[in-house]
Amino acid sequence: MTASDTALAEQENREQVVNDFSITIGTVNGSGSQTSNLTIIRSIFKMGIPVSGKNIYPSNIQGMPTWYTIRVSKDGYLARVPEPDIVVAMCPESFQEDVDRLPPGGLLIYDQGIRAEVEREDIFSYPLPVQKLVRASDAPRNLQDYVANMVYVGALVALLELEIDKVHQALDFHFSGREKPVDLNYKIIQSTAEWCSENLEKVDPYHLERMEATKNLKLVSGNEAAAIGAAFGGVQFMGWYPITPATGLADMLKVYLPKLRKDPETGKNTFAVVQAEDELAAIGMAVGAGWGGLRAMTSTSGPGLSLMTEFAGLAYYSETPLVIWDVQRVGPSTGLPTRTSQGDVIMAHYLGHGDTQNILLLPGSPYECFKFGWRSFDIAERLQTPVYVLSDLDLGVNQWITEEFEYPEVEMDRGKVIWEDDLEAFEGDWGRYLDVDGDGIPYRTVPGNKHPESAWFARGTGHDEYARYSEDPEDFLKNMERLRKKYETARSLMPEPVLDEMESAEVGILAYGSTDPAVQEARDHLRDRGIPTDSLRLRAIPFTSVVHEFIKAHRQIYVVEMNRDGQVHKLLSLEVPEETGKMVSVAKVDGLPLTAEWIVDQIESMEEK
Amino acid sequence: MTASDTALAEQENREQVVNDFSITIGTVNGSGSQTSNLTIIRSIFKMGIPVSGKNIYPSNIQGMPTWYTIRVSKDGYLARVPEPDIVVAMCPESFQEDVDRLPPGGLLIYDQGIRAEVEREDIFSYPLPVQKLVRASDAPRNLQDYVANMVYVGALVALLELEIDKVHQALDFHFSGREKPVDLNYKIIQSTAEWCSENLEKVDPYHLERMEATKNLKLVSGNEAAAIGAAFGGVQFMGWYPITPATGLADMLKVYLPKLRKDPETGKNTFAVVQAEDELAAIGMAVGAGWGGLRAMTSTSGPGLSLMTEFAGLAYYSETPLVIWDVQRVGPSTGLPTRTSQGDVIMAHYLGHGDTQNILLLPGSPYECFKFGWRSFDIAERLQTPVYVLSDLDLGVNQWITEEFEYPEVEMDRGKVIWEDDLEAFEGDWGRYLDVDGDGIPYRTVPGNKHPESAWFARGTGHDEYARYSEDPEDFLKNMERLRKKYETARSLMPEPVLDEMESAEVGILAYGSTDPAVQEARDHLRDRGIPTDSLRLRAIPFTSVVHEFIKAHRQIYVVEMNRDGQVHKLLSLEVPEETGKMVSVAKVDGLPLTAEWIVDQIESMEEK
Amino acid sequence: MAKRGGNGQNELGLTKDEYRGAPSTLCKGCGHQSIANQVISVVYEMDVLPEKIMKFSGIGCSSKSPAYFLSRSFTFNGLHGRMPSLATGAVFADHTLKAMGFSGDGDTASIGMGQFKHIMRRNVPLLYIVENNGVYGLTKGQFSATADQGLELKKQGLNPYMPVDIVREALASNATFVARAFSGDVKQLREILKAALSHEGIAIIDIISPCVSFNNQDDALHSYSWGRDHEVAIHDLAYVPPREEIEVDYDKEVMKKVTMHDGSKIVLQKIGEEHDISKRVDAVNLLDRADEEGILLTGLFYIDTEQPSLIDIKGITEEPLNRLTNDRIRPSREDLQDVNEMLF
Amino acid sequence: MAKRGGNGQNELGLTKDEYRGAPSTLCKGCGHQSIANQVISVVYEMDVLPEKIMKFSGIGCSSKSPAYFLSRSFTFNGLHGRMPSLATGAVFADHTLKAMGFSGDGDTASIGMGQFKHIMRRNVPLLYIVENNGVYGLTKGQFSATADQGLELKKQGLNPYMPVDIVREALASNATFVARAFSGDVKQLREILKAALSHEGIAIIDIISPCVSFNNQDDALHSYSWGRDHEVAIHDLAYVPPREEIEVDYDKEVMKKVTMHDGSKIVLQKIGEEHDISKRVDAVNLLDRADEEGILLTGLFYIDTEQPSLIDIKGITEEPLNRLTNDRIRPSREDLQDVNEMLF
Ligand SMILES: Cc1ncc(C[n+]2csc(CCOP(=O)(O)OP(=O)(O)O)c2C)c(N)n1
Ligand SMILES: Cc1ncc(C[n+]2csc(CCOP(=O)(O)OP(=O)(O)O)c2C)c(N)n1
Ligand code: SF4
Ligand code: SF4
Ligand SMILES: [Mg+2]
Ligand SMILES: [Mg+2]
Repeated sequence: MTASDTALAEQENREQVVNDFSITIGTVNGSGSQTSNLTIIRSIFKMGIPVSGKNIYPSNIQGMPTWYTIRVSKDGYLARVPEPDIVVAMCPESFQEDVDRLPPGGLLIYDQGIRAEVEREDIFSYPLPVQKLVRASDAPRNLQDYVANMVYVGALVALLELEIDKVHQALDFHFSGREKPVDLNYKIIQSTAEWCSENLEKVDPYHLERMEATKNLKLVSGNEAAAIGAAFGGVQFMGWYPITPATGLADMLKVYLPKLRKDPETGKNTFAVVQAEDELAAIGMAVGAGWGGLRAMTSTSGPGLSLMTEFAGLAYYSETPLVIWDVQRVGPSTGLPTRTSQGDVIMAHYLGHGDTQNILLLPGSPYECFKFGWRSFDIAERLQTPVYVLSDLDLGVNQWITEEFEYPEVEMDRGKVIWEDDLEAFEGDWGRYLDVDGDGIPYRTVPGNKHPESAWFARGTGHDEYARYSEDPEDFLKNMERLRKKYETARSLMPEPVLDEMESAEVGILAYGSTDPAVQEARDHLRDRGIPTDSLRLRAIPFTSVVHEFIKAHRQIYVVEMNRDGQVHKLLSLEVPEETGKMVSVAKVDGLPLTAEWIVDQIESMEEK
Repeated sequence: MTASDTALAEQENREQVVNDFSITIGTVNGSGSQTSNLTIIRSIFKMGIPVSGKNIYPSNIQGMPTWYTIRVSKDGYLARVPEPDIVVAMCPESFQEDVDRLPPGGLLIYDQGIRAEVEREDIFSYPLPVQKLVRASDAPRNLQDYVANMVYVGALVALLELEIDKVHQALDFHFSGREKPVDLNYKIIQSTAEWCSENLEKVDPYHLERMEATKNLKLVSGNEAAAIGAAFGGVQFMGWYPITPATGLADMLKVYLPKLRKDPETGKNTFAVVQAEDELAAIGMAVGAGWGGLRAMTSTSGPGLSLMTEFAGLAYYSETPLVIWDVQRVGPSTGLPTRTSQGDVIMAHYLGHGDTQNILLLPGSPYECFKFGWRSFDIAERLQTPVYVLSDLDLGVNQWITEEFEYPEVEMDRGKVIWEDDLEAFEGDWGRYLDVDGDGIPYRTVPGNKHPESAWFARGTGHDEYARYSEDPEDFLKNMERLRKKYETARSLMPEPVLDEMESAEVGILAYGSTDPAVQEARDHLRDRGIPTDSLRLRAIPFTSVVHEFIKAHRQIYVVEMNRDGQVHKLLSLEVPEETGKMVSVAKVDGLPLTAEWIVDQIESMEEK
Repeated sequence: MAKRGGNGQNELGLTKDEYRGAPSTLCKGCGHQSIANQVISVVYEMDVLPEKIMKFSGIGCSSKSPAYFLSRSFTFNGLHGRMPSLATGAVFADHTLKAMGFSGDGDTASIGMGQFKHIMRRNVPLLYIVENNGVYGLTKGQFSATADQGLELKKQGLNPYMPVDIVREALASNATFVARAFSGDVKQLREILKAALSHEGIAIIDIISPCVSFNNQDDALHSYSWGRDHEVAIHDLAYVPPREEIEVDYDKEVMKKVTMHDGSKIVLQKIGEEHDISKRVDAVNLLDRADEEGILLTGLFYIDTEQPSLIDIKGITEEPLNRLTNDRIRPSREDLQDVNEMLF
Repeated sequence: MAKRGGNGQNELGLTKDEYRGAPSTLCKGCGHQSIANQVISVVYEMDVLPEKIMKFSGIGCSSKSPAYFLSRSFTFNGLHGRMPSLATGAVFADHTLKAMGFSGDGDTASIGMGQFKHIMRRNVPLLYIVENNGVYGLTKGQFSATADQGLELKKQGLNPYMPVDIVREALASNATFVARAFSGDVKQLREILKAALSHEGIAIIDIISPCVSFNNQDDALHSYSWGRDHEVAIHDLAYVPPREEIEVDYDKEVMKKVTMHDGSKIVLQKIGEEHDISKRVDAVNLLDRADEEGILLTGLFYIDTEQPSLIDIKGITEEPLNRLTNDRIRPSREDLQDVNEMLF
């Protein structure tokens, strides 16, 4: 009655598949399925099993197909896989497509309200009487559509042995302990699980089993981690404008800052978050605040970054510190606004007309989103320049496993800001753009300084070392050379890349950001196929000497990234021109996170040549 | 009485210097000196002598020092030279500085109202009683300040033998034949010349002498040439916003279009020029017009280009033809708004977030401004993409010698635009983004097409070949690959570089744009010093195979450009990575046009190594 | 009007279906959907060939909606807040087409404020619809610049800022056609749309269009129920197409007539007080009183049929510019010779 | 006021020279210069320490001018049209400072329209001066958005567009202090500047400020002579500093008093008709009549001292944010422990 007999026969002797499969859940967006999906991934996580979840959603509010893919991996491989082992088909529109995705022997759980029976006989399939189960529950009328999604959670409890107390824990977290919604949802999960146990015969090989692999770990999105990081980085001003997928960062700041950053004495805010009218204003405000001596930031995505170009140039040239988070989505133009990419690297690096060179930080995990969340301010204020943190939709929006956040190991670095007393020490020869220390970084004062010599005139026009207007060619040259020197100084402040070596590796993989899980998994497969690799995960531009050494030390370097043009490959080619012959671009962007499989295929085929 | 005796003694036996010197005229801006300066350079030009003029002016309307440097060169060397042989000092504020610029033996002409006598004894100097001469003239009171500048024109007539009938011709041109101003100015020039002949004894060696070197040539600015080119290119829509130094291009369009582009039958306009409220709107209008099937353009400079970033990405991705003139000035940020640079190359090439690759044209003379003025439309419409024409302040604003403009040698190419009848031929299978011909360029329809299948939905979001919204990864990949293919197709449409060879040259100089006169002069000097060179003047990006071959064929390539970061050097390194070892960046930007001397020094010192 | 061809065909022989678009992906009940439906009806009823229309939009749910109607009309769904400039350039391509712009309150009053104000100043011939729901629908419900001061939304908290009033802005900017409608009142909306489509210049319609997903609280301005309970029309507005005669019971006492450039007429029947639609300051007065009384005042606030449109100002050829053949846009060899001679 | 320290020193012991800036590079006779001079006088007379002031500007001749006064005040001369956002961020740095913004009509009404409108909506505590000459001075005289319709300039031809009226825009945007002045009428300008400097919120002053190089035709709005001949003040405005008493001859019949947050007062003496400066619609009425009569109406059009400023709205610490020490802006180890525990 339940699973297809043919498939059953074929798979009869197949081993059980424990904690090593991928689930794709197809639902209608805006229907509340996100709560169910999060409940599932969180429950698995609390069972101690490495898990990742990726939301593949349309640029739309309600009524379109949306997919959530969960990967469960006892080995800790958490990259996206191209096709699922299990499909939960709850969306009428994508139903057939979703069913077709399953490989033979795959498992299908579906709403029999959409289709009474499915044709494929090479898969295991369980129909769920969703409507009936919902009606039987005591969910109020107006919430029935919403809780319908809990039915498939219940099915996984019964069929995959998802532990129900973990499910309760997940619901409790999701609803911040509010009993009513927790109970409502829990009940229907429970009743569905019971119905399944009574009515479905488990014939497929897929199981979840408790492990100990997630102890002391957390499940969090990069945007939330970044917001927490910024809060501990002492952010004082945030100017932003809504845009997918960066909005979550501002949303989370608005959650965390009031909790963490009220002045204990007065209860007043030590920060301000302003929703601007657009991105030109968002960055403009941040530039004003950064110039004023505040830890200032803004967050955006591609189209917003484009609009920030002119202000980016002003910040670079007037030497104003601020932090710009670019949670990348797929461009060019509006592109695929709800899909992930690493397509803004070149743009961010050169953002602004004329000769600009910007500092980029490249977090590869929520842990680094947290860390760069605070560290970016230290770097920006030390260097008196905008710092761009390039996250992406996959990292920013999806739930990733992370270690607990560690308290910043160093004192806050406010850079070379001088106040009334410090100015005295200059004995009248302070100049805003004087390179006193030979590192290209001058000393700066900020408004409110009451020393009569503290004020200076900030501008985007040519200036001499005393910030006076100048069109003098020598002044211009000198200033630009100092800026170049400052960029060299920056190298010493950049987070070093993360290296990983394998025995007798001749080739290196150089990657960055959210592709890390896919890259690390690919390396294991490659090793198994006789191609051991070392890896370098880049975390900043400008590059440090470690990058040079890594490239020099290998026969071949594969630069893996999620864009069309191999953007970091290009920047590396410019950085290490003598080694371009050995650097190969492995680049692709189609909106989906890279898979290990694709990376393996690319590198293997090139190694075979 | 007039020239310093010491200098005289030292120089007594010196040869006469004929048609080979440089004059710097220091005046107060907004005082009308521009008319005098233009009169001088035009008169020299009409004497048949190769001449160039460069205006070094402040970002200001009235009252600040401004310089005009005129180079006279019988050999046709028209680049800027670092220091003048002759100084005309009419500006109180810069007087001393200007006098100090002269080398020993130099010639000074100055307003004795500023300083009665000058101290330097190693130069020839002639004081002019400017005020007296003006008062003596019959210029009306309110124009006396203005015509005061004509005094130094008169002095050059007397002292350098500037021919007075040519002066008259120049005035006549300047005032479009209006007798009154011509007479007024001419008279004071004449009376000054007479006064000089009577009161000054010519002791210096500098002379002008009639030549035949400018026959059939014209004197014109790049902006004016570009406007004429656009008019002959059939420009139909121009959206712009004032900005130095691009404003002149729009100004000239407003002069030429009403003359050239009224419909002969109806007297109505076949074009529209709209001054937008800012650059976002200027390019937005041009994108709308280009999409609508018009030959559309906009012009701007650095800060405006920054603001155009988002629309640039939309144009690239929606495949909308338009032409964007960037008359470059010195950035980053507001920078030196009245000084020249080639600093926007990288930015323009990658303009837009996500993976973009833009087409750049690089005119090196007013003749090419004219030519690319029309040709850019053919390229943009053929490729259905924005085309960036990168001029600069020196080329755009200053007067350059040019050959007469030649009528476009080819029919206008409107690209793959299809109308009602053409659509029939597609038999229902026309798709806006279908690559029918395998060149990456699809067919397009434009509004007004009355075929019921002609309409399509233009957008910046992901789309399939039929312009339908799509988030499908395959559609996205395919579309982006087609765009890449289109970029490859572009190579065959680019203007080829201009090559020049010298015997037994081992090294090549690769340059572009307005640096050409300096480069060519430098090559002669280098040859004289034993370093013969070949040269390639780049005229477009993407690069063509000629560029590859040129690089391959030489031991060393010097890439000369006017920016800090060696921007074309970078793009070349990415294009020809296997040859980066031999490519050396010779780059500098300080606001002044490069000099041959500087190029020689750079290359010579590197060749010596 | 319409149904004259039989089988539900209009005078052009087109059925209403031929005015539809792709299936909508808006939320069920979204105010924007109702506007889309009315546009379909109006264009169909006015016997306008879909190919004679161009549509433009920015970014947002409202701006997405042009995909869901008139798929036989050329459309450019551009950038957030930049619909006006796109449309300004495009109207020069073929000025014989009708141009319609669709925008949201975020798109127009937040990021797009500058372009919104300037397109009015230029009197670009464009029907400009602001689908106003007080929030950014597509990015999940943040306050837009038209959100009421004091509005409280669950996820957003309280809005502390004064709202932008689209009608006031249009009046301050000398727009030549300024109206407000409510997407819950389709009868009036249709008439206003028709009138606006006949206007030769910029026609601004602020349409209160509830977002059922993020801002539809009964007590708040942008909701259906508030609109239904508080809508007051300034007048009863009827559109009379060019060829039709105004019905016999036209009463000059209570009725006013405006004749449009295309010969159509707008007939306004007094409801409460008289409102002179040719006086901007009267409109401002009305708005102030409406704010005080807490009502949603709808109707045509102001019209000026005298100002030249941008197309007139630029004096371009009768024939669409994009149809001009190469020889008409490239001057002759002789012309170039003349230019060469004119140069120094 | 002032001169109290003797030797031309004010109460702070500073001479007027200490309020000056770099030598001006504006054209001789430029209206902007006169504004610069009045700012110097006003700040000096009000005994404000220059270090307690921040200045902001965009790009243009007007925006350059902050270099020519108050060189002891921190200044940011930013981007064209973007002064408002720069200032909005910066006022959070040290909200105890007075913030002054200087912009031009091109800077504010053309490219800057969006930011201009939105800074008013947020009631950012900023004295925002528009030095309005109807043209782009620095780029040599093109029409700006405030140029009168029909204005004809030699190089530019005729302006066909309706002008943006800064005061109308400010009223439509609910700005909390809205005034117009004329840079040729320095007495009134000074009083208005003082009043605006005492306002806690956005204070918009539209100052007609002739460009002698490009737009100073006798018969045109933005010229000196037109201004001199056509200026009509709504009222006689006097600023009374916090500590001073209003002179005895204060007559309630013809005088109105507004008390500002800092205790200073604005005293308005009726000239012609009564104008209620708390009613926006009255101001619009005045403007309409002024346009009809062809006069340049100056004075304080509207004031609202009740709306909270953005600083109030955001509830930030009394102490300037940029003076907070590291320990006050980085939460504790324990806080991070709590956060870790709160995460799933
Ligand atoms: C430059 C840019 N910034 C931000 C966004 C993200 N975004 C998309 S729609 C939108 C708001 C739309 O609001 P509104 O115009 O009111 O439309 P609605 O969805 O409410 O109909 C925003 C901010 C974007 N697409 N582009
Ligand atoms: C983005 C950008 N576009 C254009 C310019 C060129 N520009 C400089 S000043 C100016 C106009 C200034 O006009 P206004 O604000 O009225 O100032 P005024 O000079 O008249 O005082 C323009 C367009 C610029 N600096 N930046
Ligand atoms: S989110 Fe709001 S505006 Fe968007 S479609 Fe849904 S109801 Fe309409
Ligand atoms: S050009 Fe006009 S605005 Fe600029 S300084 Fe001169 S007079 Fe003033
Ligand atoms: Mg909205
Ligand atoms: Mg101006």
